[in-house]
Amino acid sequence: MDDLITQITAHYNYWMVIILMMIGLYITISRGNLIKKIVGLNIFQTSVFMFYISMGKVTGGTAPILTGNPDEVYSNPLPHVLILTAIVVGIATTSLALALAVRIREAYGTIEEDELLTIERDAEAAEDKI
Amino acid sequence: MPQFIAQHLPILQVIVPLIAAPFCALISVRNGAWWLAFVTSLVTFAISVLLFAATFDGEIISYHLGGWAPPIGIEYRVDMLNAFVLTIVSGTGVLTLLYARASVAHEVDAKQHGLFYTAFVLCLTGLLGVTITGDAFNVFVFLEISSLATYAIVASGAKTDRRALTAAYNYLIMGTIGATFFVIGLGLLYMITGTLNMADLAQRLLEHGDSRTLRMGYAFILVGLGLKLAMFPLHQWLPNAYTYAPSAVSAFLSATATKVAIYVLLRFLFSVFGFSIPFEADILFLVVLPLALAGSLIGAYIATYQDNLKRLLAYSSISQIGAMLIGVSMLSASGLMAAIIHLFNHAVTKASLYMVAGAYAKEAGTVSIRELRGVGRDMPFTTAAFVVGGMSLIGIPLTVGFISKWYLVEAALMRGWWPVVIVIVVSSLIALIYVGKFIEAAYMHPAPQGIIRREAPLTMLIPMWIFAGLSLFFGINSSLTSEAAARAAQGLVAASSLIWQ
Amino acid sequence: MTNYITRSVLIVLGLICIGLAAVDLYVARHSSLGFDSIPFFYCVLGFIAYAALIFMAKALRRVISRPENYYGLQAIDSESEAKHD
Amino acid sequence: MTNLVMPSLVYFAAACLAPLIPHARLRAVLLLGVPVLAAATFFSATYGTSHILPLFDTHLKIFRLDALSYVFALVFSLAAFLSLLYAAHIRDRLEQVSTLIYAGSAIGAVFAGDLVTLFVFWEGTAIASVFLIWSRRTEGSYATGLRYITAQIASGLLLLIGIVLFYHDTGSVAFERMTLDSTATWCIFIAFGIKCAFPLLHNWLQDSYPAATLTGTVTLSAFTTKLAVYALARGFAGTEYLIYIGAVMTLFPVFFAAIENNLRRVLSYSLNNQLGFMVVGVGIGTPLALDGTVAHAFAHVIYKSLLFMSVGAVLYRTGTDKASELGGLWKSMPLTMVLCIVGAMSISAFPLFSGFIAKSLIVSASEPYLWVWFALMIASVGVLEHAGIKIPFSMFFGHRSAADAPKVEEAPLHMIIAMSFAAGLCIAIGVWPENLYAILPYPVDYVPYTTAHVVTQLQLLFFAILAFALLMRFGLYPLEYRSINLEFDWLYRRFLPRLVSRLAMRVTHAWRSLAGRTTAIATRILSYSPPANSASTGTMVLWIAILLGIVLCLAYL
Repeated sequence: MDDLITQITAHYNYWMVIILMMIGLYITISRGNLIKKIVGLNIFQTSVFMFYISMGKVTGGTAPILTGNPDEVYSNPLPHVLILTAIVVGIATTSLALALAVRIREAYGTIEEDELLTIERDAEAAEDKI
Repeated sequence: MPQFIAQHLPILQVIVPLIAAPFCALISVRNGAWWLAFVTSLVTFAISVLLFAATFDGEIISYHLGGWAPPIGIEYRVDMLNAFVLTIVSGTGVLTLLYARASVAHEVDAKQHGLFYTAFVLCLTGLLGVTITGDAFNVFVFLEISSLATYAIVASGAKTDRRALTAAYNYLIMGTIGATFFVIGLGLLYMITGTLNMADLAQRLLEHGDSRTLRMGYAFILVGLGLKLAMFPLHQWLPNAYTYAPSAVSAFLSATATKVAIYVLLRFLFSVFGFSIPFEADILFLVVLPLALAGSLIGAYIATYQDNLKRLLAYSSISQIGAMLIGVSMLSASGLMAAIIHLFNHAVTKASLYMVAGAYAKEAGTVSIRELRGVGRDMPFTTAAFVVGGMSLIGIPLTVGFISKWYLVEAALMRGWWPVVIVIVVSSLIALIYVGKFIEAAYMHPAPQGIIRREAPLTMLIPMWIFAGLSLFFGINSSLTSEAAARAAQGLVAASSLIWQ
Repeated sequence: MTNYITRSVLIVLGLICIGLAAVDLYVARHSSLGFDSIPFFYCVLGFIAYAALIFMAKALRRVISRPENYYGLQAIDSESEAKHD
Repeated sequence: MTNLVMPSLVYFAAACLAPLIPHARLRAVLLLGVPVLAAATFFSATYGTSHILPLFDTHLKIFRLDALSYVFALVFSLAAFLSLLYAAHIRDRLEQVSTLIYAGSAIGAVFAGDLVTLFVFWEGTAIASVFLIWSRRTEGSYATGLRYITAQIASGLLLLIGIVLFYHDTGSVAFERMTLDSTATWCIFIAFGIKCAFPLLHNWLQDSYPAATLTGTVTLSAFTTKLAVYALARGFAGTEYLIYIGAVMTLFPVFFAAIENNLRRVLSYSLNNQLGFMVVGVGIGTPLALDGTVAHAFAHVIYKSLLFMSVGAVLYRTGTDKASELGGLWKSMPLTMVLCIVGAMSISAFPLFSGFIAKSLIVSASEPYLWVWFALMIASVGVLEHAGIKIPFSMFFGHRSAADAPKVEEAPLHMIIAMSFAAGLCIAIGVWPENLYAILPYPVDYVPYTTAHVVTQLQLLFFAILAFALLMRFGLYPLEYRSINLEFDWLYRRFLPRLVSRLAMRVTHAWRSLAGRTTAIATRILSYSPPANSASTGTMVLWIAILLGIVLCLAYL
């Protein structure tokens, strides 16, 4: 039992990441509103950012700035830097997705996926009948 | 050629289109954006041809970004395989841009042309970057550059059909999840190796041996890339995206985007993971092979039901991607060679076919097969190009499709996989049905009343027929492509730690 | 008139056959088969084979004959002849 | 030899250019030049192989001219010329183009030095020829054309599979003599067999040839099956199975032909029977037998065209090709009658006609196989019955007197010319056989005109005619009435579809009574169309999650 608890607590950051990731994916799957889907996607991506950042953390390490002390323990800066790039990508994705949502709203008058699907399937059925 | 340029070819391959892209949006001269994009693509094509020539004899070019040596700095690494893919991507870029001028003018609003070509060139940049880089995280960044640009250019088809918007949205959600999976996989690999340089990764993974983290990383990367390359059943974003995107975009993407994703998959499977641990090959055999077989049959089967020509071609693409994955999952030098040569052959064929569809969209105003009845008489050259491409999809001799099918069947026979051979043959037969369906409509039926259709303009016909001609030329004389594919396959084989029969 | 022609054709034919049968006696055959040198072998063969063939075909027709529209629109048999221009 | 233009290319170029000529009559006249021009490219060329292309690890030999391919290409050129001349009144560009592509492909296939090239032209003949059927433009011809092309594509597919396997086994795609010792060669053999209308694989022939346009049938009769004979002669000469297959092929069609009402179908059965002679010749495989096969194919293409042309001419004038509707036309179409009888006498192998000097070679070669020789003898009588007597008799005399027959004009001039040309060739070959013998693949020292041979042949034929006359006289000869005859194709045209639909009904019925509640689901499954329409994002993401789960589980195992 103790083992299990240690297992869970020692890797609590990964559990957080997994929970966040599942929440994000679940929202993307279950919500019909396009904006909510984008939010879900954001949560999903955030979990990955957390994953990278916590991965680079070294217990007791400080920020990776040269202090002159040779015994100083640093956190690994590379994952942090990488995730900066990923965040930029994430922002770009979100903004593009939001822009698309706006355009969809303009073109269809709705951003509810079930309504969009009804409209599109009607259009397909009409094409099939011509 | 000045020594300086020769030394920096690998970075120029990416940097030239990257710098040119924003200027496309800024130029206000009429057609200026197109000209700039076209010239840029010409330059990138020239560079990739030079790289292809430099690596053809087996040399590997390693370029250190900013002078930082790998594994610390980012490395651009060009060998036979990615020089081959680079040439496909940039060559397709040149021809689709040539084609795009007339086609895009018809399908996209004039005031959006600047942004459209910006996104197009960015997409080209991303695809070239993915292919050329030797750094795993760099792959992700370029993958996202190309994907984001792709979503935008797919959505620009909204002028013809608003469904382009929802298609782009779906593509975005799916693509982002795929890319994020890929990043998760990279993170897991980084956790156990502490490096992101591919060559270094491979080395350290080999030393590291088996672990759960590695297995998870493998699974995430496989699924993430499977999504990007539209592996069945992760293909659902593809049909709508290719159907409603502007035709030039469909032609470009079908020839490049999924192909580059397959290249990345090959690179990771063979060069990075290298099959040093049995589970890697097992998963390929247990998951990818059945899915590839199912994809090649179901994709073709669904295609036979389509009335929209572009959607028909999209499902046919899913079927052909299945064929490539069959070649990959054979895990033999000959299977790999079949996959690589099919990658090229399918790019050429599909590009010409989408160009045909685009010509119909422009001149006949429809891509519905039913409404295109009798089009063979009104647009003889365009429809003839379709016949050539269609024959190649079926795999009739003297077309590149036959060469691919031949190597694929040969590779399957070498492994003694009879059921696979049957699946390949059956999916070709189904291709016969859907290609035949269109050809019958185009030639055997009279045109609907009161419709005027003229032959497509030369700027569309020329690139279309260059692709169609290539699919005939390399179908008759396949020595160059098969040699390149064989060498690329040998390179991958040598990099992996599988014991080859 | 017709009867006359028919009869004369039959007579001529009969004469030819008698002539050919007569020649048979004077022609030496040396084929590798051997048994065909039996007198009138080919005459008998031709006559019997023909008659047998006709009777067997007639019997066959009893079994397999069907109306022209048997296969419906899937066949050309019941179509009125298309115009040939 | 080195810089030879490929004859098939001449046809293809003409097929591309011909539709551009606006004036129909001019077009028809110019088309006549195509076979002549194409034949001129190889007529006096020296034997050899050229147009070699690299493919995979081997080479394609696109053009191989030797004694065997020379004869077949020559007779195909002749047939193409005759068909185009006979079809000079046709305005339909589609039919003209497909005739050219068809003939060009057949000639290309004959010159193919490797199996891949052979396959390309093989499929070319299949695809081009179906348009000759569809050109009739009726519902029935459309359905028939589909059945025809299915058989042809099946043949092509088997050939392709065979080639791939053959390459896999031997590393070569050269088209040389093969032995039936592997799946590969069996596939190729059956592919040839379908085109050659082997027994039980033959139905496409009798089904489709009467369905083509009247000019199309003439063209069809010349190429496809003779190409198959050529391929067998090249690839499988001396294969013993072929002797027995051929013997069956000569025999069974004669019974069906005797009671068939549609005269073009009678000729199709006759074609099948004649192919049997050639297949026997290939199977025996001695130089004499092979020479016989080639000579017979050569003579056959001409007289069978002539017969189809004469039936076509009658069809053109009267609008029907059914024996029950015809008769007594000798007065209104005397020239056609004479020419038809020349064809009939040729196919029945009367001395001084081409059939005699060709068939004799095969019959003599078959003497070591007693029963086969006997079968060929009976089949010869059968040929006389359906092609020699029934065809001219039912059209020009038959149950109707000249007075009752509809008053129609003589066949058009170009048809008469085409038929006369063919008839002239039949007689010329029959009278001067040495010219044909000179171009056969092996040296011939065979003398067809010996007293014994002429006499026995005449005895056989005249006593058969006597039997006919007596049967006629006593009213025992079967009169034709409007009907069709069931054939082996009943199995797949009637029995199997019915069986399947019955089974499907049974299954559905059982299913429904078994579980009333699942009926709704069953109907939904049955009416399921592939999910081609837009899927929701949620579904797509769910698939990713599922697949990831599977891969993760597998990775952990």
